[in-house]
Amino acid sequence: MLKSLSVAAAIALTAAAAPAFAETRSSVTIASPWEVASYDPAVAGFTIQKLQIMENLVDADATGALRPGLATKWTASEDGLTWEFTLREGVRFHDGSAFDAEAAVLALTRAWGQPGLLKKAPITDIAAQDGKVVVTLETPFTALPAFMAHATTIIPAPAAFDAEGKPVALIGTGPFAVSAFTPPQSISLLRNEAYWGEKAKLETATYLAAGRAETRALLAESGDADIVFTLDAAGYSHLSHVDTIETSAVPIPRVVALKVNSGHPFFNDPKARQALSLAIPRDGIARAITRFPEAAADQLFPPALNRWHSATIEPLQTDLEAAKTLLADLGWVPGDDGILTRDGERFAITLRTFPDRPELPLIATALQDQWREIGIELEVSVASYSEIPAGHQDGSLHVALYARNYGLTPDPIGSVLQDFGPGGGDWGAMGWENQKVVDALKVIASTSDQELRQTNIDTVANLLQQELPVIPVVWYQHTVSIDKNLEGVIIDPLQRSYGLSEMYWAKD
Amino acid sequence: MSSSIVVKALSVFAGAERLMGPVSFQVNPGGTLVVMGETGAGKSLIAQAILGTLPAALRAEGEIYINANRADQLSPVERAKLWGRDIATLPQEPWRALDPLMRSFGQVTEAHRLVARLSPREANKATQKAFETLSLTGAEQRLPSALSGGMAQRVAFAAATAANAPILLADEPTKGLDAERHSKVIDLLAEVPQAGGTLLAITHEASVARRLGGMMLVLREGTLVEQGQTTKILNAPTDSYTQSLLDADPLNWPVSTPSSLGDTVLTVKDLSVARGHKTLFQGFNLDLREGEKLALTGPSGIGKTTLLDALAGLLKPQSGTVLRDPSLSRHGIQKLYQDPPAAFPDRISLSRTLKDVARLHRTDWNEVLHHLEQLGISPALLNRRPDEVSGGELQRISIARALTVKPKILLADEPTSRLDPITQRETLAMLAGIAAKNQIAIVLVTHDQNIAQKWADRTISLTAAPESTE
Amino acid sequence: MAHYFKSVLTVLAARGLQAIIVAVIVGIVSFAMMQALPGDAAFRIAAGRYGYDMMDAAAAEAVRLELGLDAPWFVQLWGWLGQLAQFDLGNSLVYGTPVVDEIATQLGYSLLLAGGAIVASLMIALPMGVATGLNPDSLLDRICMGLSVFLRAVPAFALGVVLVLVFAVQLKLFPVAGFRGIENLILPSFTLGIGLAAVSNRVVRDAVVDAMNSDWQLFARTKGLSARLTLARHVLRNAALPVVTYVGVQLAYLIEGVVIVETVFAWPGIGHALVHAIFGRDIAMVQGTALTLGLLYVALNLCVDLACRGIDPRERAV
Amino acid sequence: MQQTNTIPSTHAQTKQTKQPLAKVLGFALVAGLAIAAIGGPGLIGVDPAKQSLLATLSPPSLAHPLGTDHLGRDMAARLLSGAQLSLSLALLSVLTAGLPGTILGVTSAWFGGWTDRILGAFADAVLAMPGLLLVLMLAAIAPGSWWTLYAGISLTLWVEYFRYTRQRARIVLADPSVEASRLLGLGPLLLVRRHLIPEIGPGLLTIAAFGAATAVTAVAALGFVNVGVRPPTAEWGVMMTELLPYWREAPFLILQPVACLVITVLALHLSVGGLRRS
Repeated sequence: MLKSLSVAAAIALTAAAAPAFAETRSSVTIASPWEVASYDPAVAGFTIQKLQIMENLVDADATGALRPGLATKWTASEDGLTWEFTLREGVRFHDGSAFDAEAAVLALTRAWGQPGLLKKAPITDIAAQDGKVVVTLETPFTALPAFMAHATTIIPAPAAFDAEGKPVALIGTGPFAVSAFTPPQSISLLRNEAYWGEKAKLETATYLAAGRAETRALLAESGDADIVFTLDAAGYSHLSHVDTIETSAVPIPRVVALKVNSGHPFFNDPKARQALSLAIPRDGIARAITRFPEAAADQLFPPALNRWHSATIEPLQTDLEAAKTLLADLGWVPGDDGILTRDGERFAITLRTFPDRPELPLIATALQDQWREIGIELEVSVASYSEIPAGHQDGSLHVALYARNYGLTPDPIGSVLQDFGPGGGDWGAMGWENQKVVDALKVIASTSDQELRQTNIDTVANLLQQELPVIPVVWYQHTVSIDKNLEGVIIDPLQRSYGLSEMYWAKD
Repeated sequence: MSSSIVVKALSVFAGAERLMGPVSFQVNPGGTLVVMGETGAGKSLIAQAILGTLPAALRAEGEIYINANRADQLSPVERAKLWGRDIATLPQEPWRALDPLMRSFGQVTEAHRLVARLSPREANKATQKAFETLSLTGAEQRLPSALSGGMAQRVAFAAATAANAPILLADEPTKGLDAERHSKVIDLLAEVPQAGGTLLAITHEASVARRLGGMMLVLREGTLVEQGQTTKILNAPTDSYTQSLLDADPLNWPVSTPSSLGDTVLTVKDLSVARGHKTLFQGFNLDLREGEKLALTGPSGIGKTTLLDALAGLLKPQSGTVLRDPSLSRHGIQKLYQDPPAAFPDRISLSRTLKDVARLHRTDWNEVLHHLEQLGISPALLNRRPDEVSGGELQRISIARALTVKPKILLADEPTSRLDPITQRETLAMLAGIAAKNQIAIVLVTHDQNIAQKWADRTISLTAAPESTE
Repeated sequence: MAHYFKSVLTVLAARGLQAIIVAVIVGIVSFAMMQALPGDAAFRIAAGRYGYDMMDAAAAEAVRLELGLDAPWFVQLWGWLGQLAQFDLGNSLVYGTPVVDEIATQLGYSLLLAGGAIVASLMIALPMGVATGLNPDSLLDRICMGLSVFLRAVPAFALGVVLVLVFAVQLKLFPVAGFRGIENLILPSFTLGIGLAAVSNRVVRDAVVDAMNSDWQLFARTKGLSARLTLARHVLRNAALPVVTYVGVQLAYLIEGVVIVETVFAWPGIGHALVHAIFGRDIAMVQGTALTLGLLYVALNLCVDLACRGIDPRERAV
Repeated sequence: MQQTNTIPSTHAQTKQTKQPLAKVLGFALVAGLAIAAIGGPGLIGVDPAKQSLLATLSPPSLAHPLGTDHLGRDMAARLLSGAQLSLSLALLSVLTAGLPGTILGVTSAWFGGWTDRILGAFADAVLAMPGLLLVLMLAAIAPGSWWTLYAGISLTLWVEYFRYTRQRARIVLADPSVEASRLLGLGPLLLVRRHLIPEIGPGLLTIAAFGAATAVTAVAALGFVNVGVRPPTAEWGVMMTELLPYWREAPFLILQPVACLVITVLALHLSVGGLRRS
């Protein structure tokens, strides 16, 4: 009690001192929905990476092409089982300690031990050798450098861990160091004057997590926040009419998708899944709910994934009559209340979704209304998203609506492999396995022959379009509002960085 | 020398209905005016009209001069400036007139400081002096809840007169006080004209008027019936109403005829009663017989009400026994209360209440109506709620209600202290009649020795338990 | 004076006893309810930790292993109680950090907000309640009554965004959200305060009406005090008593309202943390937060008791 | 005071002329709400779940007298459907909170002593228990179930009834009129009916009116933290949460469920005794 009171008093004191430097215009405030409550890269890595506090061995540009990060180059052995990462020299952590192979190995080994991406790679060992980081694999895995660019493989300083190896501080090598951290709402950043690369133009930055879209829109409109990420559709529409700010929407490799339990007797025929797909009002959803009409997802992979998105693929359509016909072919007959029945069973299913992305329950409601038209009774259960992997594991899931990010790593193969590889995945196919897809994915994961890779990618994309183990609904846009005087803002479609270090204020 | 108060053709209206007046009078410095009349006669309206504290729904007409200044045409704010400085007001119920959260010294000293505009030191000194003269020493730091009624009246007196206002209005200043304190307050009031001040006292008690002297107005239902010198009116009233008011003074009551007594219905042996941890009295013995009229008297705070509760079996005695006669049914003892409206469920019609009781005890409704008729209550009244009939009527209805359960004993706790003298007399007479007719024993608690002497067959005076102080 | 201290001690003892009862009940109830929740705790905790992009069944299994969630419930409860007896609230299951650390920072902010809300509600309710109490049944009174009903029916989040729009976006008087300084406290405090004042202004009004209808008020006037002095010296003090008591009752609702307002204004408070902890099935955090909130309520009520005792010198039983 | 005795007629008159007007208005509103709740969307024959994604957030028109929401659903139909759910479940929560609260309050005041102390301490402990915790957990135990949601809300609301009843009943039961009735042989049932109910009833109804508002805004608040939303149910509180994102584009939409709630509270309030608190 006493302690917290003194905390309150301390806040009151700092409060009086704080606003002075907010006016000097060498600072920005960023608002975004994601709260940070942990020092752990496995948990908070995304924000730490985006704020450029910590860096990866491997970096990526906006197109997803890999480029040197803390490692200057990386090579795979002939058999593809050993990778060597040569580290940048003279890099120091924010606390002044040197960045070296030992530090990198410590960080990566921990990341490998945590649930997360690295665990999905066939790694057998991570070691420091002659100042290099050497990763040994069980099977060839071409996406390893891309994995090394992932948010969970950022490199904290050894001092960021306590004696038990638990992360307890935010110390990295990036262009910004943390000056204050108030979980879960805010992180204050200070320019890293000893940064190895080009130093940031701004002196300070503040990150504010504002969970509600309404709050973020108001922050943008009032100018309290200079850049606001992830606006809701209504807020985005409104802000595009505000003079002092610019709004921008960048297509990102995230897609709202419908996971269907293909093992369920209702859905084990691809025709059933096609019928569901035909009854999705993609256009209406894209216009009315997400409000980017061009983002109706007529195939799974969004245009932002330029290698995986196909211009030639047969686009998915909306056609209720066709859907009804398909279902009738499968033996479904409309009952008295208009709901289909087959062998005495009603076509009544439950859709699981979650409220963390506010558009998901809305889309689910739209599906509910539309599917009633073709005779499917849909119960919408809005709960924790963990219900989806849980339902996948115990087989109780019918359909699930969620947002899947295929841009977690610059190369989406890791995610695609998880989703459509052998046995399907928690956030991918369920009760569905296609040997051709499995084989093609195996090739994509292990070959470095770009042409062969592309052929197999096309095969996968086409098969997914026909079989629809996961039915795409809409693609996402990364929506941002930016103060008109703020220059140098680069919106990263892969959402790896807020681009803080490049920003500066226009002189007026 | 001008008069302190001059009132010309004062009337008080509620809409178009005249509630009081017209009255005209004047009082000079050193003079006293007593306004007498029964409850509801509009006595208080005169005081309120002079002060300017009439409820918003009421309107005064006529002229009022205070120290030769026309007061009724002043703005409310200007008028309020007269309060405390030109007119002091002694409240009806001093206990309720004192701020319950402020110590008595503070309530007086703030008047010295903020009304008389003394410096804090002078105010303290003046307050100290007032406490000494009023023999309130020791009560300075007490809260109103810790003051006795008489002390509260004196504290209120000290506060009201702090700014030495030459005029004192006292509205029923003796209400609820026992005989001893009663006379002390009257002494205090009588000093005002002696010191050159002006006193306007409102009372329904002829004895109070007699002691204060001066001039007098008698009001009946808002109309002036008599005006003149107090002693003259009291000695030779010209109006029959004044006469009946005087007759209603218990002092002038005829002594009642002794009752014919039946069997013993209640035996009390060596009873002592406590409130909290404080023993109120002890060694109380009583042998109550059918048809007996017993009066219990004693100073306030002695525990008369508590004793009744013990007799009624509502309270466990500290020691001793209360033995009911076996013939007494469970509901054989009934009570009458001091404040009749408080004794009825107030949101229910009277007939509902009476019918509940009649149904419970299988009493024929006609019998109830018969009792009511005897008590002079029209059955039409029963459709009203308790707050829609007068206190006298309600007390009679409560007698009828008690009779419905055919009690053998009626415990009456100051049943007429809130009633005006004429009603009091009637009500007690009816009670006596009923006791005689139905062979009911009545225990009447009263603080008025006269009532006890004139009305009861015998009187028991309670005295405090020896160890208790205060 | 001595019996004043005695009565303070009585209050302290009573509230102290209440604190112990509350601690035990809150701990057991929150534990029992967490146990009763459907679904697999490991999945929920993993979800809370890793977010929907990174959470999967494998992560859930890792969490299960790490936290020993397979232990029978009585072992877990016993462990928690044992730790509690040593004033150790354990570590957050989701974040791994000590619960005490999490709560310590957030509680400070929540207390600030709660305090600000009470001040704001009094700033609104007192003038409004006194004005209507002095003019009961007037037009003003009726308007305020209608306004109270309206403000009672508007959800806090809607009120919050409207306040932000007017005072932060249009008038630029206060910041929209965040917690940089005292200026950040104003809007969230008023958002909460208006909701509280919607009811408490009527309590103030009724208390003032009662006080104004009292005999002692009239006597204070007729003994010569001006209306203003009577109000200041007698009426307000007497009217304060039911109001302060009511503030005590409101505290319980306040603690809940805090959650919404914290979310709208991106304020790092304990209510927000509680909601997240429940969603993330973070039993240690839920218990710790619930315990803190419960004890906070007791502590604040203790303040109310003492305030009442300060206002009212009469000796009263608790 | 003395003057109230002298002018009973005037006093009663001023009150009685004002009271019925407010009461009539109150009863009329209550009746209207009851019709809306019983008839539901059937009154206007429009399906409250029918969407039109190409006509969202439209202003009032002939086809949609109150406009359409963010999914192009008819607002009038949704408000009527919401009236059904909100009012019946507000009633439920008022009953489930009010009955035990009142009964325990009377018990506490009636018996006094240890019963009173234990119940008082229990109520205090419940108040100290964050109500939000109870509600959220109950909502989590049976996700999507309205009944648990409202049961949870009433679990936190009963204390208010308890406190009020206990305090008032204590005063009423100490009244000489109760003692008189007891001496006259009235049993507990009659005492409650003749003394307690008439005395504390109006106050309880006022609490209930505000309690109904609390229940609905609590549902809104829970929706705000993403609890208890199961589309396409129309409920006023849920509608408030759902329409919040569109508050700039279509402020008239979010105001509609708020207005419905205001009318409900005012209606109950007016019908139990005008604008006066008992």
